[in-house]
Amino acid sequence: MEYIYAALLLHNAGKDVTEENVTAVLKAAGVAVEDARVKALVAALEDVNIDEAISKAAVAPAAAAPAAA
Amino acid sequence: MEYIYAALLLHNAGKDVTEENVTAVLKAAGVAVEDARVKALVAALEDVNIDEAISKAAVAPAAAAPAAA
Amino acid sequence: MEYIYAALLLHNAGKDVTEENVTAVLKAAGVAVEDARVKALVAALEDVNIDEAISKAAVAPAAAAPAAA
Amino acid sequence: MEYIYAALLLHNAGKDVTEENVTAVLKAAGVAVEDARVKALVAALEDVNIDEAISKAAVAPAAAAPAAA
Amino acid sequence: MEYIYAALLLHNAGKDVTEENVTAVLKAAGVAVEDARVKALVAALEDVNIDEAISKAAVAPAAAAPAAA
Amino acid sequence: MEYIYAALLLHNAGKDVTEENVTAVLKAAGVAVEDARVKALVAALEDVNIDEAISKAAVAPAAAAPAAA
Amino acid sequence: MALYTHHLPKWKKDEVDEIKRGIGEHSLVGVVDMYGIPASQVQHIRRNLRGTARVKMARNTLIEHALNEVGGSVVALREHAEGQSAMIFTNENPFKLFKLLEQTKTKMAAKPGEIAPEDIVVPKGPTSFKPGPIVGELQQVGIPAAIEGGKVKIRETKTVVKKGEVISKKIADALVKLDIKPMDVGLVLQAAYYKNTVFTPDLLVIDEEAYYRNIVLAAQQAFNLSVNAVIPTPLTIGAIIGKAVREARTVGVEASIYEKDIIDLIIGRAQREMLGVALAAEAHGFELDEATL
Repeated sequence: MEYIYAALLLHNAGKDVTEENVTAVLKAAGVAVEDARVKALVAALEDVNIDEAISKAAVAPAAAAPAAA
Repeated sequence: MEYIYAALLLHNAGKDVTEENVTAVLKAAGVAVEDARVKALVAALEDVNIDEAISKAAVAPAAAAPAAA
Repeated sequence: MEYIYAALLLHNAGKDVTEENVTAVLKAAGVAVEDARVKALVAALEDVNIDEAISKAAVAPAAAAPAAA
Repeated sequence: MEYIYAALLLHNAGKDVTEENVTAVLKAAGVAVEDARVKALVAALEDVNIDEAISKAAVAPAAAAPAAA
Repeated sequence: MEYIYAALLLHNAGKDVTEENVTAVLKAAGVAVEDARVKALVAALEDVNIDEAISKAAVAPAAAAPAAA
Repeated sequence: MEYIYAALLLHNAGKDVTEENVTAVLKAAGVAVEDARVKALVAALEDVNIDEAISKAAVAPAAAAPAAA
Repeated sequence: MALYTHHLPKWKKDEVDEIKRGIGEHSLVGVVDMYGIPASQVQHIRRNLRGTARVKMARNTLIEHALNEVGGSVVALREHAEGQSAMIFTNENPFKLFKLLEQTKTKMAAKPGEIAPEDIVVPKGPTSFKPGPIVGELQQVGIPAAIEGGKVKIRETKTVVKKGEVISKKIADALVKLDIKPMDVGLVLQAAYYKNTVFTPDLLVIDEEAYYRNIVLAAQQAFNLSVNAVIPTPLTIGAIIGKAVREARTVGVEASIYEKDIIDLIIGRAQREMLGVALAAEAHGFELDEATL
């Protein structure tokens, strides 16, 4: 998930999710970056509205917490 | 959430979530890092089992919301 | 369900779900294509709003995936 | 989703989900294939039991209900 | 959570959530105030609509950690 | 809700919810303190299990409408 | 200032002085109504209040004398000293005193003409009575009594007096026979003078449940704020991580980012979509093979 976290970090910081930026972030975290995964990530996100996708996460969750009183 | 993603990225990459590491990742993302928030984050994470928190979240799966193609 | 996947693949790629296209995809996947089924599928999908069928399916979700940790 | 459809099509047809096979299917569908995404897909699927993942999805019953357009 | 309650108290009382105000409230409650946490709190709340954020349900971790202070 | 927040702040800080303490916190927040409400609060909370109420909150995160304090 | 008392006989003067001392030595002075409390119970209440509050019975005229002599705003208590009043002295705050007095109340039999403080319910079940005229007496006031197995039995649970209604003599008698004690008897606080303010009972009733609900609400709000505004605390960091992870997974699935952690979700989604289309196709004449479902 490192690659996705890197992308969301950039997005949240208001930066573009480019191959360069993702690579920089991953490197700073000490990750041995695989170019192909970065490319795949950026390509996948190209046509996605990230904010919208994030907001879908909010819809899901209720069921999650099983009231372990 | 930038700070959280930075922490998750480090954790996933097998690195320690230290102030130094978090700061480095955020800087690489071009974030103007606020030391206080980094400190607060690291302090809050001190006694937390991140893996557990992650796996709990995974129970409430993503992809829930309507996928209007 | 190879036939359905072939149709979905074409639809997602923005191509028409024609007998020719479906056959080409299936062949590329090494499937021994049955012409009659291709015809039946294409005929059936003619009246189907595929996007709608997809989005209905996608709603299902959350609770499903159990503790995938 | 085209890439995953291609992978599942291959899997259903009893073929290996290799980069080569996925690429062939996508090309047959007229998709401009991005190598990086194919690589990422195949890598992600490496140790995954696809049948199991599918059967988990089937638990979500809502998909069954609607259908009739 | 003291810091959060201090912020909520100020917000409800119609006061600005400034470092100075938060510190005053916490001190009055006998809390040994950590400047960094106050700064982090104020920084985090800067762009937040508090009324909205308090009413939007956040998901508790699955096994709702009981009553930890 | 200021009075309630003040009480929770004190409780979280490990302090007793006394008239004196509540008044001090509210004053520090710039609230024009009503003695009678402080007294009522302290008397009311004497028999309320605050920890239990807090843990209940963690399980059911949805925000309800405030009951008149 | 001795304006009112210099004509009084000594015993009355002593009473007034005692009240004045009580006022001087306590932060709270209250007037309570003791109407209808049997002497035995007064003893019981005094015992329960020992160490917390002192009850001083006195004639209303003497209470008035004392209040007048002390003077100032405490004189306002005068108008609350009616009927069988007594003074109560304590250093607790008026809300606590009110709660305390509520807690010292006990259940007693109803007297004819009293108002039901809540619904008076006769529960179903056996009684200790042998068959006799009692059955008719109970039935007369609407209590479904019957004879069963040589005993008088109440056939079903019945509300005989609604809250706020007057309890008639016949019902009061029946309730006594059934040993049902519907009345809350104890000291009733009429007014409390505390730090220059007179508190009447309507101000002193505390809805503890409302406080509890508000505590829950406040805790929820704090939790929500902490998570939604991403202010990590030890209590909420787990939820914040969870939120970040869920968001990341959702984005990953929505964008079809093929990563190991979520590939199963992506497969699941593709599978569901395929099924959705398969069923739609079936509805339009495409025969599904067995493996599909």
